[in-house]
Parts: sequence; C-alpha cells; structure tokens
Amino acid sequence: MRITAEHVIRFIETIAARVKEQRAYLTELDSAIGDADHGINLDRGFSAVLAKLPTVADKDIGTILKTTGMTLVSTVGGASGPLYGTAFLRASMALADRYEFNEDDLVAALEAALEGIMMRGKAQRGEKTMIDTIAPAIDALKTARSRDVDAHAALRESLAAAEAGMKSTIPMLATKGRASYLGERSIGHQDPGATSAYLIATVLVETVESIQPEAG
Amino acid sequence: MRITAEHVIRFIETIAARVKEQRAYLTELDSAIGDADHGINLDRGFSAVLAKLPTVADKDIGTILKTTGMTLVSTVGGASGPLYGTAFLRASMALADRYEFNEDDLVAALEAALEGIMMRGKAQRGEKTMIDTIAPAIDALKTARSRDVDAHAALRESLAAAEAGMKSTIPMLATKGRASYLGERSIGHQDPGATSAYLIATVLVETVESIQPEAG
Amino acid sequence: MKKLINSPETVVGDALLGMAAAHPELIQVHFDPDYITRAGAPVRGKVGLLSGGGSGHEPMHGGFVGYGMLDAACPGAVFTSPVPDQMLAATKAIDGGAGVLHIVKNYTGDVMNFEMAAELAQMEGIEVASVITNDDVAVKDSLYTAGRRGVGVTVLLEKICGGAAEAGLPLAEVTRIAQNVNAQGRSMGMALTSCAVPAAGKPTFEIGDDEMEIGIGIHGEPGRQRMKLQSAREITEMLASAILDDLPFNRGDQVLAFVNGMGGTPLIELYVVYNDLVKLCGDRGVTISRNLIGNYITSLEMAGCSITLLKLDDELTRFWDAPVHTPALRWGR
Amino acid sequence: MKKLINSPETVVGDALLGMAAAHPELIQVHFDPDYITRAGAPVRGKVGLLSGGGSGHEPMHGGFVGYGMLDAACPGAVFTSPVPDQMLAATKAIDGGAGVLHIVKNYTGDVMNFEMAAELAQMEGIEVASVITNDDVAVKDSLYTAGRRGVGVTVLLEKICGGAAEAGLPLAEVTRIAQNVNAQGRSMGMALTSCAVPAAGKPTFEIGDDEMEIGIGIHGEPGRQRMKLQSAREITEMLASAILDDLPFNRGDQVLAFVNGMGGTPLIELYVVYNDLVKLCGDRGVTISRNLIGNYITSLEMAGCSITLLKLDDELTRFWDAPVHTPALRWGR
Ligand SMILES: Nc1ncnc2c1ncn2[C@@H]1O[C@H](COP(=O)(O)OP(=O)(O)O)[C@@H](O)[C@H]1O
Ligand SMILES: Nc1ncnc2c1ncn2[C@@H]1O[C@H](COP(=O)(O)OP(=O)(O)O)[C@@H](O)[C@H]1O
Ligand SMILES: [Mg+2]
Ligand SMILES: [Mg+2]
Ligand SMILES: [Mg+2]
Ligand SMILES: [Mg+2]
Repeated sequence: MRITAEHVIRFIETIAARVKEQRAYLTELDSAIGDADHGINLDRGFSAVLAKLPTVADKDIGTILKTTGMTLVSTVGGASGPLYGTAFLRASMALADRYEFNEDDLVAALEAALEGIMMRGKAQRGEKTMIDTIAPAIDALKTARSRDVDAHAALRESLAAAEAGMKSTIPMLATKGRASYLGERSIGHQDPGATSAYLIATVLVETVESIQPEAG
Repeated sequence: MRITAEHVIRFIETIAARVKEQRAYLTELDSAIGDADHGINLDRGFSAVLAKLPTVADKDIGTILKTTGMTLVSTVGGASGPLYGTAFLRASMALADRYEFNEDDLVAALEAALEGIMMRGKAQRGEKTMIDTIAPAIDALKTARSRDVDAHAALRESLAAAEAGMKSTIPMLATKGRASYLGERSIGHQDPGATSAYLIATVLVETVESIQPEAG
Repeated sequence: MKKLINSPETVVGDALLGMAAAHPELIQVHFDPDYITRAGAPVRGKVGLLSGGGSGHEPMHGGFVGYGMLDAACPGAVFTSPVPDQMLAATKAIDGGAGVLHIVKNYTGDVMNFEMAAELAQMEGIEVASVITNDDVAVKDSLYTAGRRGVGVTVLLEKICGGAAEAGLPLAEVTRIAQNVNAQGRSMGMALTSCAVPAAGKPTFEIGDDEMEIGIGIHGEPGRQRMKLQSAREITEMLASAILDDLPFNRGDQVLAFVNGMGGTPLIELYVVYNDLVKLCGDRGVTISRNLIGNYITSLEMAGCSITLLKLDDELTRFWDAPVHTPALRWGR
Repeated sequence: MKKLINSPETVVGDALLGMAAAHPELIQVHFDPDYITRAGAPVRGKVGLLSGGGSGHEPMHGGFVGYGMLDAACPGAVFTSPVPDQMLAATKAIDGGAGVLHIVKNYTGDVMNFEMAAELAQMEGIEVASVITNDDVAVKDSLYTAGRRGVGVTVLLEKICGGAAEAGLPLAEVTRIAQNVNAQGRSMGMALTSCAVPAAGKPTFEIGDDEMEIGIGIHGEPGRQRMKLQSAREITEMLASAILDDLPFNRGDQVLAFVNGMGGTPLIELYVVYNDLVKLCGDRGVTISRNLIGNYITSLEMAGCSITLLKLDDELTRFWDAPVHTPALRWGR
C-alpha cells in the first residue's frame, strides 16, 4: 500500500470535518468530567489547520504533518493542544522528507506519535486519557500485522481495539488531566480525549481503506 | 360608642397579626410593580410595635398611637414607614391625653392621619397609592354619618368604599412611589400600599364591631 | 433562591460584621441604629458626607466610607430605605462643625426618611444640606410624578464630593458641586436575570431564557420594557443613546464613563460593554477621559449592567482624581 | 445562557479591546498572539513576571498587570490554556535582562503549554524560571496524578512576587518567594450555580434549586461532592476546616484571608462568609492580619465562593503591603 501526501492531506481535512461535526458531542463529554471545551478546542485547531493546508499542499508528508502539529500547538491550547500537536510533530519526524510511505512506516509514525503524547503528558495507559484509545489501537495493528493479515483487515482490527479502548475509559478513575480533580466522580463517563482519538482513528482507517489497492 | 385604650391596643395587635399573615401576599403584590418588600417591611415594623406595646399598655391613647407611629418610623423604612408612621403620629395628636373617644373623634383622627400621609408623600388621590384606599373610606364614613346611620353600618359602608378604592388602583397609572418607574406597565396591578391600607381598615372595623354596644 | 447567607433576617447584620472585621483601619460599624462611620469621625472642620439606602447594592454605600469619600453610610434592610434614627445618629457622629451633606437617591422612601432625619438633625443644631440624585433616564421625568431614580451617578457624586470635602470646601460649595454632578450625569440599566430579595425567598420577576429587561432600577423592580435578548453592542447602543440624547452630550464633551455590573455579571462582560461604549461615544465625538468599570452599585445577584456618563469639567476631574481610600474604591494612597 | 457579549467567538477579543481602551496608562494589549504587557515593558534590570491561563477568570490575570504585580498576562480562549506562541512573545516582551518567572496554575494544559514556551524562550537565550501553584485542597494530592489545582493562591502569589520583583530581587529570590507563597497557601471553593462556556452555549453542569457543589475548581468542572444547600456558616466551616487542617494552620499563625467570589455572587454575601471565617479562624487561634474580599479569580458567571488562607511571615507581609497599581488591584499609589 502506498500512502501519498495527497492521502495525508485528505486524512487531515476529513479529521477537521469530523471534529466540526462532533464538536458539540465532544464538548458535552467534556462537560461531564472536564470544562466543556474539548470539541471547541479541537474545532478551533483543525479549522486553523485547514486554513494552513493549501500552503503545504505540494510539500512532503513530513512538512504537512509538521505544519499540522505546529498549528495545533499554536491554536488549540488546553491539554489536547500540546498533546495532539506533539503527536503530529513526532509523526512528522518519522516521515520527514517523504512523499509516500507504507504500512511499516505508518506503524512507526503512530508509535512516535504515541511516545510524544506520553512524554508530553507524563501519562500511562489506564489513566483515562486519549492514550487508552491510541495505545491498544497500535498494539492491535502490530499484532494483526505479525499475523500477516492484509492491511485493511489489520486496520479494522486496530479500529475495533481503539473503540474498545475508548469505551474502557468509562469505568476508569481518572488520574491525569482535568478529570482527575473529580476523583471517584470521574467514574462512569467516557473520556473526551479518548473519544476524539477514536474519531481520528476512524478517519485514518477510512482514508487508508479508500486507497485503491492497485499498488497493494 | 366608647372606644377605649384597650380597644386601640387590640386594634394594633390585630393589625400586627394580620400583616404577618398577609406578609407574603403584600410582598407578592410589591414584586409586580415595586421591589418585593412591602409585606416584609410592615411585618418588621408591626412586630416591633407589638414588642413595644406592653410598655404603654396603661397609658393614654395618644401615647399608644404615638409610640406606634414612632416605632413604625424607626423600624419600617422604605416609603410605607414614614407614611404609616406619620399617620399614627397625626392620629396620636388628635387623640392626645385621651383614654377613650367616640365616632366623631375617630373621624377626626382618621382625617388627621390621611392629611399626614398626603403631606409626607406629596401625593393626591388617583396616583395609585394607599391614599386611594384611605381617602374614599373616610369620605364614605362621613357621608354615612351625615345620613345618621348607626356607627357599625357607617363603618361597613366605609369599608366597602375602602375595598372599592383599593381595587380602583388596578387600572391606574402610578405617578408616585416606586411603581411610577414602571410607567404604563404599572397598569393592571393592585397597589400593595392600597392593599395594606384596606387590611388595616378591615381590622379597624372588626375592632369597633366587637365593642359591646352597651354604651352606644 | 440560593445565597451564601445564614438567614434572611441576619444577612445585613452579618455582612456589616464582616465589613467591620475586614476594614477596621478604614471604618467603624455601629449597631442599633445601624450605620458605618469613617474611622476617626468626625473630622474637625470638614464637611461630613452621609449617604444611605437599602442594602443589597454593595459596595454602595458602606464600601465608600473612608478617606476622600463618605464619612458615613446608613444601610437599610435589603432594598428598603433606612430609617431616620440611623441618619440622625450618623449625622451627629460625623458633624465636624462644618455641617453635613445628605446624599439621597430619589426614591420616595429614601427621600421621606432622609427628610425626617434632616429635620431632626437641624432641630439639634446641625447644619444639614441635601442633594437628591435622579439620573436614571429610563424613567420619564415630570413635576407631577416621583421623578427619576437615583442610580449610578450617586457613586460618582460620592467620590467627587468626597474629594471636595477633603479639600476643605465649605458645605455650600460641596452642595453646589453635588448638584452639578447630578445635573451633568445620566444613567440607564438593564437586566438579564432578576434578583431575589432574601426575605421574599424567590426572584422578584420571572424572565425567559431569551429575554431581557431594559430600563431596570437597582431594586429588582421591573424595567420599562421586556424584549428579546440582543448583543452587547445593541444593548450598549440602546442604553448609551438614551443617555447621550438626554443631557444631551455633545461633540467635544469630555466624559467619565462608568460601566457598572448589577452583581451577577462577570467583569469580562463589562469590558465587552465598555469596548462597545468607547466606539459609540467615539462616533458621537464624545471623549471618554476617565472610566470606572466594575460592580459598584448592584442589585443583589442580578445579572445585567448599567451605564453612566458624567460630563466632566476641570473641577469635577480634579476631585475625581483626588486620593480616595475606602474598602471599595482606592487610589492615590 | 444569557450573556452581555457579541458572540462566543469574539468575547475574549472584545474584552481585551475594552481593557486596552480603559487602561492605556497601565497596560498594553497585543493581538495575534494575544498578550497583555505592562505599559513601558520591559523594565530594565527587573525580573519579569508572566502568568496566563484560560479566559473567564477576570480580573485574573490581565487585571493584575501593572506596577508591582505582573509584567504580562496571556489570555487563552475561555477556560482553555493559552498556547506557547503567546507565552513566548510575552516572555520576550518583558525580559529586562533579569530573567522571567512563569507563574503557572497546575492544570495539565497550562503546565504543558508553559513548558513548551519556556523551552522555546530558553532556546532564545532568556532565563526562565517557573512556579506551579497547586493550592486546592479539594483535590487529593499524589505523585501519581495530575495533583492539585492552582486557584486562589495564584492571585496572592502574583501580588507578593510583584512586590519582590519591584524591589529589585533577582530571579532566584523571586522564585524562592513564589515557592514559599505556594507552600504556605491553601484554598477551596464551592458553587451554587454552574457557569456556561460561551461557545458551549449552556451550563456546564445541571444543579438543583436546593443543591450546591463543594470542591469545585474555576472552570465549571464539577466539584468533589454535590450536597444540599447549607448556610454560609456551614459552608465556610466546611471550606475553612479543610484548608486549616491541610497545611496545617496552627494556633498563633498570622494569615492573609482571601474570600473570593466566583463571578455571580454579590459582595454582600462575600462579607457574610468573611464574617463567619473570622469567627472560625478565631476559634482556632489563627489571626487574620490581612484580607482580600471580592471577585478576583472567577469562573464566568458562576455563583459561589472560594476561600484561600496564606500563612504570613514578615517577608510575605511586606511584599503584600507594597504598592501596586493594576486595573484590578491598587494601593499605595
Ligand atoms: N496528561 C495527559 N496525558 C494524555 N492525555 C491527557 C492528559 N491530560 C489530559 N489528557 C486528554 O485531554 C483531554 C482534554 O482535552 P481538552 O478538554 O481539550 O483540554 P483541557 O483539559 O485543558 O480543557 C482529556 O479528555 C484527556 O483525554
Ligand atoms: N408618595 C406616596 N404617597 C402615598 N403613598 C405612597 C407614596 N409612595 C409610595 N406609597 C405607598 O407605599 C407603598 C410601597 O411601600 P413599601 O413597599 O413598603 O416601600 P418602598 O416602595 O420604599 O419599597 C406603595 O404601594 C404605595 O401605596
Ligand atoms: Mg477541556
Ligand atoms: Mg416596596
Ligand atoms: Mg423598598
Ligand atoms: Mg480547557
């Protein structure tokens, strides 16, 4: 599978559209255990990214992702800004100067992104954050690939793991981020960041699935 | 008819009880076109009067009424404090040093009270105030007495006029007091002061009616 | 009705005790009758300034007692004029031999109670002058009615006359300046929500989630008009135009602009209103040379704001700028 | 949700414009990236103080920029940490050669964004130190969690460190004092009503007419506990005991008591709370030697209050008393 700069741009554009669509839902989730701004934050950030994309449309994937990450850092604020910003920046380093990449590169980029998030947020799995969506998704992707299933099937397994991870945050006690202030009261609510991470995972899988398997 | 100091005390005590009972209603009326305190104000004042009454229980009627008036002035505040306070003070002057009085004295005392209210408030009939209850009531009392009906019947005619007067404030445009700030919006609401004045008139009539007509 | 109080009966007294505990170097609180005096009152030879009114408008008036502003304040029950006993006691306590100015907001109750107190004080040989503020353009003015309410201008007048009295001006002069401030100032207010009188236990008026009241006073009394909620810009325009047209304020005028919160509106919104006011005044060629933005004359927890404009001359500006040190207003020392 | 704004998108910008128009002699407002600097910044040779955080807490932080307090403030979107670009630009603008102290409230977003900004500033050769406030005893402290929130102590720290920086103390000393203030201060808050984030368009949480939230933060985040409304005395007792027991504050301690309104609670209620607080501290032998009462660190239009106690020593008292001249806090000049 060949993932090109064009696909990456479509991926980011679709995230922006999906975030706008789900803005109220994400904010609603953040009302329950946070400060009612997660959807607003991401929408502000990805709208800014959307406006920036044309300036890098003909650039390499690293530059596209770096611009995305920097724009998120500069416009989102809050916790999710530095976290998603760092994720895109780390992915951009993994794909620097590239105009296309394959499944292996994808895994490496996702791992770099997750590492960036964990470093920036000083958090682990099980703390009721976006990590609880992303980490199991990457694990599932790697496991599937080690079983040699095709890329699309692997991604679908990964997405199922992402969904399960997102839902796993419901019974969790938050120990990081704003939800941690709630203590026991954080239990029973799905984490907004885990939800936006699942949203992005969905878009990633959709984008890859839309790629013609000609070069497969 | 002989109205004694004891009757006057019972009159004032009953006002206090009635005002406490109607406190929420009077305040409710004041919410519509005022500042939601008329019942609270009068209850505060008459409760204070009630506490003071024992100290003048054996005094002349003038002293009882003066103490009532001064206590109202010192505890009610707002518009109704000086107005009702002045009314009782004026009545006290009309009945100075007396231990009992008759119907003629009653009329004179009521007229003095009304004059005091009009002087203090610089208001006339038709401005949507307590005057619209009191003035017609006194007029009716005087008219009935000029027709030579008995005291109780005259008082009942007077009370009917008081009630009509109170209700006449509903369609009026307020030009005095706090309700005047509402302009046209004051129309359609019964004036709280006109209502408390009617309450007091009711108590007055009840008190007089309870007097054994032996000395009639 | 949710409030941080112990009971409707004790709220005024508890708050007075809190003020006394918080500001012993500035004020002294007296009870029964209740009044607040400036620490060290009376100031010999200085005109004494007394104001008062119902409670529920904090920091007005008690928060304005101190150097360069009021010598005393008489707090009534919530939204209820204080009684003459309070004003009489306060007047006596602050008379430093130069007479006392009563600053009265034009409400029937306040006017009558202050009138009675002034008569009593004069009978006791104290020279008393009175000024009645009536700056609220939401109310139609007329000789035959109770006239306009006193609102925002009262705060500015207390500060400016405080400066004048501190400078040693005699009673007649301080009174003249007070009348001038009142003559040159106009206000109008609006509400997004009602307040609730503690003893009444529920909101004074009901209002829809998309409605506002224009032309309200400071006692939860309904305004002149109920309308659909509009933007800060439109609201500011409505209030400011009525004010500007009334005096009228003219091209070239210098003004003090006072954007006041009613108690439940946060500062961020008052700055939004101020920003719109600056533009509006600019369009009319009116220059804002001084400003005051915050909760100074409130109506319990009501959400909303009022705007006051005061035309400034050199004298008013000088006394506005003069040092003041009270619990709620402080500068220059 | 009724607010005096023009749109959720413009509320922060409009308020900043209003602040710029109102206080040109004190502050300068910069846009894109948004930050506020003290007029005349940088002050040569003085340590620069920078704070920032989401908007909606006014007057914090922008209202504290000026002589004797902050050199700059970075306002984020409502309740959202500002971004590193803002902190970097502000840090550069106020560095007078003596380095810059970042005052950060302990929220994941604030901490991360300030961290990124500090890294960038240091790369540009500016000496940057950071202090993270975490005074909210409603949150259990632990090495394994995000820890306690920074709330009321932040205001006191900004004032005290402002005094220290103005006195010429070097960055290391100002940082030491900042850490000391944070170490000696504790806070807790409660809410009667929720606030509504403008862009969200509705209250962050629903709450019954007879309920309150104890242990809330300043972002409309729910508290630790929902309970039936109680009296001011009981509420004050609940907050104050948690605070007093935590440090702990001991018999003989001198403290600064800060009763803060959340934005929708009127001053009269804050004085009622202060009165109850004085009694409670008295019972414990803790002396309140300084106080601050008013809306200083708010949560939009939320009704409620927070209490902060700060143990004072001579140094902290001296820098608290030092002159300050900002839009929201002013004394001594
Ligand atoms: N330390 C952390 N590590 C990873 N993710 C985190 C951390 N803290 C918060 N998050 C994520 O960020 C989300 C909240 O983002 P957002 O609402 O935009 O920021 P804020 O909490 O500053 O308002 C949470 O739902 C959580 O998934
Ligand atoms: N100038 C006046 N003359 C006569 N009665 C008046 C006048 N002004 C007000 N009132 C009466 O006082 C009543 C209001 O009393 P109250 O609510 O206790 O005082 P306030 O208006 O100061 O809150 C009005 O309903 C009206 O009947
Ligand atoms: Mg959030
Ligand atoms: Mg009334
Ligand atoms: Mg009243
Ligand atoms: Mg946030």
